Amino acid sequence: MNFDFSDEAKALGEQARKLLAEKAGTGPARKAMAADSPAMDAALWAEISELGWTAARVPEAYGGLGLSVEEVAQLAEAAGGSLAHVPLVSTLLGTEALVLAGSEAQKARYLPGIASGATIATVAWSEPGAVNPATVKTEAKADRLTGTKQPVADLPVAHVAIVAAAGPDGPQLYIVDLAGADSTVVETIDLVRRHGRLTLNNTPAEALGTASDYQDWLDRAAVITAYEAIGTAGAAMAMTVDYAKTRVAFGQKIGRYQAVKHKCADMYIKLELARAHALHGLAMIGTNGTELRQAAAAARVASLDALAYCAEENVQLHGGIGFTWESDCQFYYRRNRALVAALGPRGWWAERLVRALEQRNRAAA
Amino acid sequence: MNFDFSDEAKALGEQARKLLAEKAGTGPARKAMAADSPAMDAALWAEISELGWTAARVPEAYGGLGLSVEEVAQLAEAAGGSLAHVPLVSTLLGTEALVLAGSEAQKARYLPGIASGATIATVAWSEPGAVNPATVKTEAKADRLTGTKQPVADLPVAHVAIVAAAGPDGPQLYIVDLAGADSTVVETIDLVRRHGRLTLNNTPAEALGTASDYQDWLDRAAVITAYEAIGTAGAAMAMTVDYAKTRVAFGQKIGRYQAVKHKCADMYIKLELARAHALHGLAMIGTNGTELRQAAAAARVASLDALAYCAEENVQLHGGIGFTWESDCQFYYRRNRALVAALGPRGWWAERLVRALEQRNRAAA
Amino acid sequence: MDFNDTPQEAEYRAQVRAWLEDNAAEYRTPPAESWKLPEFIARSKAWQAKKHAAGYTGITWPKMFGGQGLSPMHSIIYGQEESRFHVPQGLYSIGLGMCIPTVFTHGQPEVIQRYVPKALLGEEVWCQLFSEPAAGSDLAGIRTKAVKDGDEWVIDGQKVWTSFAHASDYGIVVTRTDPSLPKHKGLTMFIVNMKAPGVTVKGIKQMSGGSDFNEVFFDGVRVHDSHRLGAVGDGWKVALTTLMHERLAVGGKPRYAPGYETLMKLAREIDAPDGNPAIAASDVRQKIAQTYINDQGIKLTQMRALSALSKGQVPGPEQSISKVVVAKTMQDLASFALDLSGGDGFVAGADADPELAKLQGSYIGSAGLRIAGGTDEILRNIIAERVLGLPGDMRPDKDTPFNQAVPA
Amino acid sequence: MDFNDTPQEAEYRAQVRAWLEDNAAEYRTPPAESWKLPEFIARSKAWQAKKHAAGYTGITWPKMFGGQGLSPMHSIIYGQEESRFHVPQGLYSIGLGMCIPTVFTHGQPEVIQRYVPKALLGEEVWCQLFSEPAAGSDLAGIRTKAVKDGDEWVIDGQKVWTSFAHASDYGIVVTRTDPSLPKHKGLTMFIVNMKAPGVTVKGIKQMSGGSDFNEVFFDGVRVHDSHRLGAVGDGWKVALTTLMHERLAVGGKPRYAPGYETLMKLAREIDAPDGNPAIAASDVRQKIAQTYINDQGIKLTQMRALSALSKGQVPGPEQSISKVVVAKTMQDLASFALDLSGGDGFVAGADADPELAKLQGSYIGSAGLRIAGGTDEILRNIIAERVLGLPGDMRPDKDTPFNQAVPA
Repeated sequence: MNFDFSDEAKALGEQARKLLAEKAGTGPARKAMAADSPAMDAALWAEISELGWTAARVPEAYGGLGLSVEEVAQLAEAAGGSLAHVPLVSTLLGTEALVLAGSEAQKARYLPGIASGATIATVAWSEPGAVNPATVKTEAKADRLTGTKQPVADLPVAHVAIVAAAGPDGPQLYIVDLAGADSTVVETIDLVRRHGRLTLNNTPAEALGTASDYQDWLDRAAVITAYEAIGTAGAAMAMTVDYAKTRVAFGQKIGRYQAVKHKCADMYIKLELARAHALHGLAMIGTNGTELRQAAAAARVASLDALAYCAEENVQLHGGIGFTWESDCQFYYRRNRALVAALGPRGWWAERLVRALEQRNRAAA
Repeated sequence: MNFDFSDEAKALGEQARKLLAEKAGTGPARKAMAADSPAMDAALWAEISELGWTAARVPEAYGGLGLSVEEVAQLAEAAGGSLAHVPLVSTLLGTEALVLAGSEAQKARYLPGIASGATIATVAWSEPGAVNPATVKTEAKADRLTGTKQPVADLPVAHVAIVAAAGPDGPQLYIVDLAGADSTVVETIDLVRRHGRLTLNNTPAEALGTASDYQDWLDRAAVITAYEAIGTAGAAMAMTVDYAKTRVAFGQKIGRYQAVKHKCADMYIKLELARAHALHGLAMIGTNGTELRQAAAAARVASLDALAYCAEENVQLHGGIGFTWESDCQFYYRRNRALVAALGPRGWWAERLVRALEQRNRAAA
Repeated sequence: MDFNDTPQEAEYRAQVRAWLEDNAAEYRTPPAESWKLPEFIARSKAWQAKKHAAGYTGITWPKMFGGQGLSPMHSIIYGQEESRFHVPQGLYSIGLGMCIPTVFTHGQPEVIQRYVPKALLGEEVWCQLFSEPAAGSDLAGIRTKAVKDGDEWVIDGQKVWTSFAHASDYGIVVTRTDPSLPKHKGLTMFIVNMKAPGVTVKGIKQMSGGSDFNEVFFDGVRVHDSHRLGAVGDGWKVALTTLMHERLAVGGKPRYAPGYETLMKLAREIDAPDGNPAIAASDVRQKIAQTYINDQGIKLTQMRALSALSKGQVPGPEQSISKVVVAKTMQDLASFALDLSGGDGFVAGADADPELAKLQGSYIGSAGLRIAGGTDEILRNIIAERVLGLPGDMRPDKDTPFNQAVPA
Repeated sequence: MDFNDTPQEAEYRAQVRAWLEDNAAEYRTPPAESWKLPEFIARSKAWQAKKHAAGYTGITWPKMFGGQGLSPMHSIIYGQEESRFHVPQGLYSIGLGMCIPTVFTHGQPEVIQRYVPKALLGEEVWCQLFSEPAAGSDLAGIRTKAVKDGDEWVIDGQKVWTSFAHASDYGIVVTRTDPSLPKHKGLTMFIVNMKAPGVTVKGIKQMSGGSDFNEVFFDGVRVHDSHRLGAVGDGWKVALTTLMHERLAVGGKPRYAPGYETLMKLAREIDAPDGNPAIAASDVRQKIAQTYINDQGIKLTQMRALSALSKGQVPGPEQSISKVVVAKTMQDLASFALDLSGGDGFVAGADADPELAKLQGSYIGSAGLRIAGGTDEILRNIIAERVLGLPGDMRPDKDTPFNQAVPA
């Protein structure tokens, strides 16, 4: 049995965590929070592009490294843990869609730029009033899209958007070139990551795969964003544990109190469950396994649960200081909401999980 | 504002708790658990009848004391807390149905016997496959009932059953005289309280009020059984708290550990919430208030939540000893399931609560 | 059993209501935009003076200190009626609710004479200086020191979480006057002039972006010994009486916080995963039920306490569950509802949907409410220890001289 | 990444499978009715002898003690394959899993020679005598005493929660040999003959009605000093090595406990409050999802540990979450499902519905599983302290002589 990351993926994750510990983290996030700060850390983007992170998943034929989704997961976890102010996860999600469903021509057009870091991608499914990835209302007619997409992560810096719209067989993905697109900044609860509104008004677009590819991409995106959430949740837990080891009240380190220590244990438990399902998702992607749909949905739900708990109890266990603007707790508390919005809520994914289980049970019967 | 029990009700409750602390409790419950023990404590039943507890709610015209449902609540809580091996709550629930919906003739026939303790009543709504009070399938045709009722609390000792069956306007109550009825003992998870199966095969019965009266009775029954559950939950909490004050581990009373003490605090919190809603229910019954339906449903749900938590964590905080047959923890753990079965599950009552809130909101709009 | 006033209560309520109708007419509707600080202070002072003239200040205080000598029920009735208007609120709640009762309980006669009447009239604003960065839940761990110098004391240190420090004229401050004694023993309380040299007030910005509290720095601030409250070394006991007044304040849900109705309304407009309106989904309905049970359960619990007050009894310990239930229920509701609303609930100001915006505010604010005035964890300790009689946590530093205590 | 065996593992698995096909044929289906104790013991002994002859006992033990000297992965593969048959199970798990490794690690050569081979062959059954009524979670609080008398020790006291004590020939017992030392210091471990005069075994009836454990009373039981395991006073250290072997055992969900599929099946047959099948209700579906996430999450976590073993690494601390998740998930699922099923789930044996009957058993059994082998609370302490590095609870009695410690 080999239910673990490859040594190569682990090494890349190690590199990513090390670099981002140095160049990202809550310090830079605080700078990025300022209203007049740039929408991304361009120097860091250049450095990670140089290191080949955006090229990791791009096939060698298109100037990439042709690595597996395991490497993508490691990068997503590192980005999530460091709150890195770069459009890395958005670009990785867009890349995954192109790799999965793109035609030769589409891959040739976009992937080399992504590999080099020159092209920043994002995905846009959310719409006002559309609360989950299945209910997009943006209309597709003759390769032109009409509708409003918001909030779209990293839209202000992206060059290409992978847009979900109602196609002939249900919702599916389209590619929209953002040069000249009607895009505005949208403020959100997350003050670090930038989001935007993309107004599509008979805007030219190109179908990216089929309605079924959209569903398959959602599975992959759920696994990748699960790792992002695990990274963020893990950082919040580490912050709590550090504080519990040093803060003193009533003559004891607060980590000695079971109310504190058992919450830390629960953070760890929730994170390990999320890690188990997310790894299952990776294994299913890697082996074209039949359990991908259920594994991906379970990873999404478990990682959102872990993140919400870690983010909320991190504030709580810091006490008064944790609720101040100066505290770093708020970054995780706010990012929690960003990651819910990024791919649709817990309830929808739990329903998707149960449907997958029912299907499997029917198939087995 | 006078949101509290009357002094008279409190005095009766005090009397009931005192007597039952002496004559009931886990000691007698353990004896009652033995397979060959009588189906009720006849001596205790005679004593409480003598004291007028069964007469409390019966109007004076029928030989009773004409007291309010507040007194019934006090008795139900005392019975629940002491696990008294008598059909008191069953009889009180039957009495409430007769008082609420009975014709002159019906009251005259049954209430004097109930008041004196000679007549034991029970209510029978549950059926195999019918999981909530709205889905009874027992058929009523020309004042004859056909169907199976189980589990019916205290059926082995009861003389009259208030039976829910599908009437012309939906489910409603009927009176079935149990003399000569086809009634057998049914074993349940609760080893103390006896239950039975009542097989109705074209059995003579008399309609007790209307379908609407059945709904009103459910509200009253929910409040009364909420007090029973509060009594049982309170006894489980008291057992935990006592143990936490005396048991020593790692050189400390275990009550010093926050994992233990915060669970005790949560027991208390859940109990207080249940008490607040149950008292609201009593106030609404007493004043014919418009919020009875929501208050009753909230009392039912909150009291079941409190009981489940207190019963389960009482075992847990006792550790190994709590899981032994010799420990008294099992009485509360098992009774928890009896009280769920007694009037239908949490989910159904939560749904009833929300429907009542929606109705009120519509009325207010 | 009923929810009605007694005849005496009804009479008082009618009198209050009539007075408010005549005198608070300008506050019948909320202000078009929220007042800036100077206007808020000016309006607060004017309103307090008006109330004072009509006999609606210090309702429960002894008459000898300028109060009305009435029951807590009278005070609650006044508050209920006043809350139907949008009068300026909060400036005096700490001062008159906690500081001044401490002053007239523990102060010397001249000090009482000097400060109490002006405070009651609203001319001078007070704040309470207890918490410190290293002494939050563990209040007795304070380090701000006061050293005797002739007839005066010299105070150095830092306080935190002080409401209205920037608007206050005076404050009561707990200091450590003898660090060689165990932590609870070496404390002393003083009245301090907030405009005195050496006092610096700095606003604290919260996670929510608001700034409701301050840090206060003391740098060689001098206080005359006549301004001591209670004996030297009795500061912990004095502080406990102050905090007891805090406990009597009913800690319910913030007035405008979303409740089960919010979710009910939202769920009618949003689709569930199965495409039906979310209000039809049983998990949403269960959440509505649980929210009602918690929020309404606390309201009813407060009515139980009011009933005891109304009968002239002391309320039982039921009240202590209030905040711990309300704050977590707020956070859970907000989190659930924002989840349900997808991207819409994530866009700041919720794209002008006022319900969603309120839920966002509640999601952030509830994180603070779970901490302020006693964390969930401290409150559970209090319930377990004071209500259920369980033993306290191990306190290894309890009997150690403060300056020798080493964290275990 | 894959779930496949390595070539070496696959080869071993094939060999085991072939041997089981040939030798365990009679156990292909479960016994018509469960075996009475004497038959269970006879079958256990016969099966163990067969395994031993074929080289499938002591798989991970050093060869010098009669073992096979193979990796933990080999042992797990054997276990996986054996679990496809209904062979008699459990009689030797404590003895060979925990007692004998302690014997060959800490025993004297003659003792090892005398006991280890017979244990491995299954001729003699062993039990472990650690817990006491006053020493459950706090294992070092044991009071059973051993007093030196010439070359022998005399043991008096009581042990509890001893599995298979009634079927055992020998046991390892922790005793207090010096009560004047702090609690962890004055302990010593011995091998004790369970048939010796003064040993009394009494079954403990559990809440479930079953009787899986025993109390064992020692009344002047004599043990020769040669049967001491480790030095006098080293009993705590020796016990820790025994317990370490326990930790390696994979603590997953009991084999036949209901899971999410049970709820799925039940919910298709039961009506929700709205009259539709409960399987359509979102709260039921959320519970199915949560149960899958917890149970399957633990299975996958165990696979992570197996993968580490398979690579010859030591598994990480992930395993420690297993029981705390599994036991509570069982209780929550059973409670939810029984609620859903109304009166049917309350009638004993669930009126012959095997799924409901299983859920009832699970509701009772899970209450025990949350305690046995470390309570939820102790396990959370272990996770927080050993995995996350948080400081331990205050232990006021840690350094006090055992006979002078007064509970705080």
